Amino acid sequence: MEENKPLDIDPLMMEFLLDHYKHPHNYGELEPAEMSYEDGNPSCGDQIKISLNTKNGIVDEIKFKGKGCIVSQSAASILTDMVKGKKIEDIKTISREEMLENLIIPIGPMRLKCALLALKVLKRAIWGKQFDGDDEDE
Amino acid sequence: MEENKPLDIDPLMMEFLLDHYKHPHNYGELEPAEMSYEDGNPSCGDQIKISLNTKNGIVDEIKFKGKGCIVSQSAASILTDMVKGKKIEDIKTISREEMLENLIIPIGPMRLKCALLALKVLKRAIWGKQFDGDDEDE
Amino acid sequence: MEQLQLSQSEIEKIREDFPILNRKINDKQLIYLDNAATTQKPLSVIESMSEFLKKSNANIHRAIHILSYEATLAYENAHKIVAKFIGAKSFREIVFVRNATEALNLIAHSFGERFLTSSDEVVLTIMEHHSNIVPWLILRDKIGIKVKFIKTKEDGTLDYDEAEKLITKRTKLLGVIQASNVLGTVNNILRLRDLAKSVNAKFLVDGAQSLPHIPINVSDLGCDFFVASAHKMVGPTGIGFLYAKRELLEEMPPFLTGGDMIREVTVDGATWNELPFKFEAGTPAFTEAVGFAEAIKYLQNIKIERILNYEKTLEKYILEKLKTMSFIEFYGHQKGEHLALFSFNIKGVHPHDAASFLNSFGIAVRSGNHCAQPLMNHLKIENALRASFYFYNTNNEAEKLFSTLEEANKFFNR
Amino acid sequence: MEQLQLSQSEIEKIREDFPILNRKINDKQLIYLDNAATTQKPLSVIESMSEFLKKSNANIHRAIHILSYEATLAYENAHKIVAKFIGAKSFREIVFVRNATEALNLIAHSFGERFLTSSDEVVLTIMEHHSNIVPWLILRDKIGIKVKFIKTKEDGTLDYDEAEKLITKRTKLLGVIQASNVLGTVNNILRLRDLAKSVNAKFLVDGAQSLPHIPINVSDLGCDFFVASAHKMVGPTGIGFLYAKRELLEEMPPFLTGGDMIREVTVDGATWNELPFKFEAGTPAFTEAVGFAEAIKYLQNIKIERILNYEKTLEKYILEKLKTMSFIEFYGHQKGEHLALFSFNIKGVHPHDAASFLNSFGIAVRSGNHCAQPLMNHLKIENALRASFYFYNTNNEAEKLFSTLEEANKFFNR
Ligand SMILES: Cc1ncc(COP(=O)(O)O)c(C=O)c1O
Ligand SMILES: Cc1ncc(COP(=O)(O)O)c(C=O)c1O
Ligand code: FES
Ligand code: FES
Repeated sequence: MEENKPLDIDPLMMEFLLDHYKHPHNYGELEPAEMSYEDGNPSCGDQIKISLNTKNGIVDEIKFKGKGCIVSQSAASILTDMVKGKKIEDIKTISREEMLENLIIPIGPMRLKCALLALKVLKRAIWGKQFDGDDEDE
Repeated sequence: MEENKPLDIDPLMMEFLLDHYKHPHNYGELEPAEMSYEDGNPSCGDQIKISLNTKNGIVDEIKFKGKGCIVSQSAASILTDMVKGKKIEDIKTISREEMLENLIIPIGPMRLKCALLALKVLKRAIWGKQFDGDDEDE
Repeated sequence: MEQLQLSQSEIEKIREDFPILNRKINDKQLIYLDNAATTQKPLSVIESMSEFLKKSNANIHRAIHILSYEATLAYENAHKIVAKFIGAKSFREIVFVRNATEALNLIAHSFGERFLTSSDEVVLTIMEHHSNIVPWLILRDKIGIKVKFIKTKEDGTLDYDEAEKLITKRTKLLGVIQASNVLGTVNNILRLRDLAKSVNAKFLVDGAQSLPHIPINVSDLGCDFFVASAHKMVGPTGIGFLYAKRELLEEMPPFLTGGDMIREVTVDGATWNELPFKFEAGTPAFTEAVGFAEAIKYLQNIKIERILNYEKTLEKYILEKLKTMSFIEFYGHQKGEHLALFSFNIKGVHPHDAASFLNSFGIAVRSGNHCAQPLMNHLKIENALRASFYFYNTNNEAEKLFSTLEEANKFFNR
Repeated sequence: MEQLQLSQSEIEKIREDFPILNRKINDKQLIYLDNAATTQKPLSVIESMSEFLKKSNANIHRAIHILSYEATLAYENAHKIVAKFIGAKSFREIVFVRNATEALNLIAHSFGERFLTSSDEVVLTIMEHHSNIVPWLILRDKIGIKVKFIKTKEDGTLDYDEAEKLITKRTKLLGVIQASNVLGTVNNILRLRDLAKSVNAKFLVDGAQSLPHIPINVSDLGCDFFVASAHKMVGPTGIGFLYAKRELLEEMPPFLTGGDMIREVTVDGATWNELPFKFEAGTPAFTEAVGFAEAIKYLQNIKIERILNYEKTLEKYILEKLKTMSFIEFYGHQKGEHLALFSFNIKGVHPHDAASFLNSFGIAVRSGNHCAQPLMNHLKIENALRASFYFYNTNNEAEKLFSTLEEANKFFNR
């Protein structure tokens, strides 16, 4: 087997996420909402729901609700910040890498699913179920 | 794993069996026969049929027929010699070891089934199917 | 006279047999507490397989050459070693499969097909691992049997009163986990056996978690089926076994079919080989059988009784400590016998976050639903941390777990 | 530029990778010619597994700790390596099972249950190994499909004219062995594929004997199913795979059920995990997956094309020689492509006796019906010797086989 050097979450660095977790930005639900989607990680049961309204093709309002681990919930907090005021079209191009970079601290591979759940939910809220955010590993 | 020292059939020693194989004793079939039985080794398809008649509880006539490898066929030739004139009762006590000894040359474990087929057939001819000669290894 | 308890110095020596225990994680010494998922392997097990591959590797059965003979002997011998280890009457009652899961599927398919019809009921416990639930639910959907579950009481033990009610004349099989992989509870198997026998139901014991720790004799136990996996008892992956009473195996139809398990094949049909090979289709995991046999020898050398005693002491020690840690919510361990296996949560902290934190300090625990969702639902927990100990774990390691949990609590719950 | 043929000196170097080839049998150098039953393993494969067990062993999936991550990565990576090796589009199309036999059973059960009804027909060849016959006969007995067999002609090749007649609109699956484990014949897979596709039947290829020797690309081949075993291609026992097109796997119900293959379980039912894990119930043979990946790397390092070329030369050389040995009756090798695999008998000598004789001289060949009784019946032979070569075998070893066969003939037929 090759030598793997898995990144791991340094607990001290986790503080950055912990702040978002304890004081989430954009928490709540928009009603009515132009677009919304809810999904979870089946392996842990954690959930995120994102709802948003647009104006002239731009994200006008966005909120998230959910329960789960620090990584998934803080990622949702960070992602909703990221896209507020952005063109819907530009959200399509947000890559997994970009999402991870915005979490600031390196995310261990066992927590990738946590870190990327919010992005998947957001993209599905906009482009529907056919958007398959999971299958990068072919 | 433990070190196994499997005995093997030395081809030069096989000559003894080869003689029996080429010139089998007691070859043929008794008709009518008081007792007879036919069986085979399923894994190779080889067959042996033994038929015998008794007088006063003693093996009076015995014959075998079959097709198969040198070991199985020569064993049948040797076994039928062994039991001719013996008390039926005494056949019950012929052990696998005794059979093997009478083949003179050491029999490798992969050929045990060959070497013991005739004995099994003989015992079943006398005591019926419930005699389970196979299951020594429990 | 030999001590019935493993001494600290013996444990130290035992630890040297396990190369992985020297591993460093983030410069910290590995503390491996995920033994209920799979255990580590002693060098003797690892080397028995490499040596086999370097010296005797050949396909088994039906060949005349010596390598094949050696492989066949080793393979059949492994059946005998397992048979003896669990008190089976004959090696013919031991069927090698990939793991406990395959053994349970074999039973549901083969026994189910031959012996069950739509009016029959299968009773399980709510503690069962998914592998002893899903095959029965599938069978239910296919042939219409009913599947019923014995619940646990508040104190984490099985509700034996409910069991008495659920088990009726319609019950054709009672399937129970001997030791829970979530709560550590060791169920009262004899009591359950008597319940099954009182209605003439077959009695199936899932020994995946018990066999590594508890002396078992299937003949005394009087079970009809017993299953386990080698990888949970210092043996290799890729092999586990089904024990079943011979009469049952004789009557059950084969499950997987193909080479080695047949006697004769024509274009019209086939007849079957003798036991246990009737159930072992294709080239079996014979290298793994060699490793499994070596694993059992390793355990026997230490003695399962002594392993159990040592782990009992460890369990008591840990339990006392957990009770003093008010930020910990733990499940089970209230009444009756338990393995040194603990499921718990740091209050207010997601177990995956806690597990990440522990991992940073070299401590490997599992977090999740432990393939026992019905039990988790019943207990009303979604996920939990699980620390499961084996005989090579030490008090020191438990201490390190405690102090790191305290750190984690301070960090997450400030 | 690299030679497309393996040179004698390369073979010598390759042989050093295989520890068992140094083994002595009765003081004679082992000559291992039973490769169609199982192949030997290079040190790199053996050590990849011991190293894994010493460093990264942990159960895969769903754990946060690093060992489990490493094990999961290695396990998933092995799927990817197999996928790439056979030209599958995605690792999700690779299901790990114990061996080719289990893969074939999985197809018969899961595909059969979902897609076949009593009016349907499955067409096989008379050359199939029992593992691609018996599961279909069992299915026939259960749901009433018809199973038909394409025979071989006098020259040992498949009767493609008969195939055209047997394959009709009722044919729902055509299952063929790519290379015969008795005759060495390499079947015309593209022609058979076209026949299957002309009636919209699924096309199943048993690659257990072909994949070790012949470059395969399942996408080019256009098959729906492809199966093989690691142990026949310098990999470990306990692991093999099913390749199937993704759409098919999506629609097929799971076969074995239990842990790891589910998404959610309640007492009422279950939903399934994503591919390929939906078909991989319980703790898989992850150590063996590491060894299998290493085996494929080993073969890729040499290059399958060069292995094939070398073996072709060996095949021709042996065939020429066999033709001159009038006391030998051999089967097949008359027309078309063949592996360096020969079934034959010394006239008038039981193959088990001949095999014992060869064994005394250190030569390991198989003797028996080779789990292909329908073919043997069709050829009207009961048993045969089989010498099957691999790339580590040499001309010298073939010579030794010839001279020992001559000795055997002299001894038995004097
Ligand atoms: C053509 C063919 N298919 C299938 C098999 C079965 O392989 P396994 O025993 O590894 O399942 C074999 C093995 O001999 C074979 O030769
Ligand atoms: C109680 C119990 N039964 C069955 C299993 C399944 O074992 P395997 O994954 O080896 O098939 C497990 C494994 O976690 C278990 O804990
Ligand atoms: S653990 Fe569930 S999303 Fe992180
Ligand atoms: S080979 Fe069939 S009895 Fe000897």
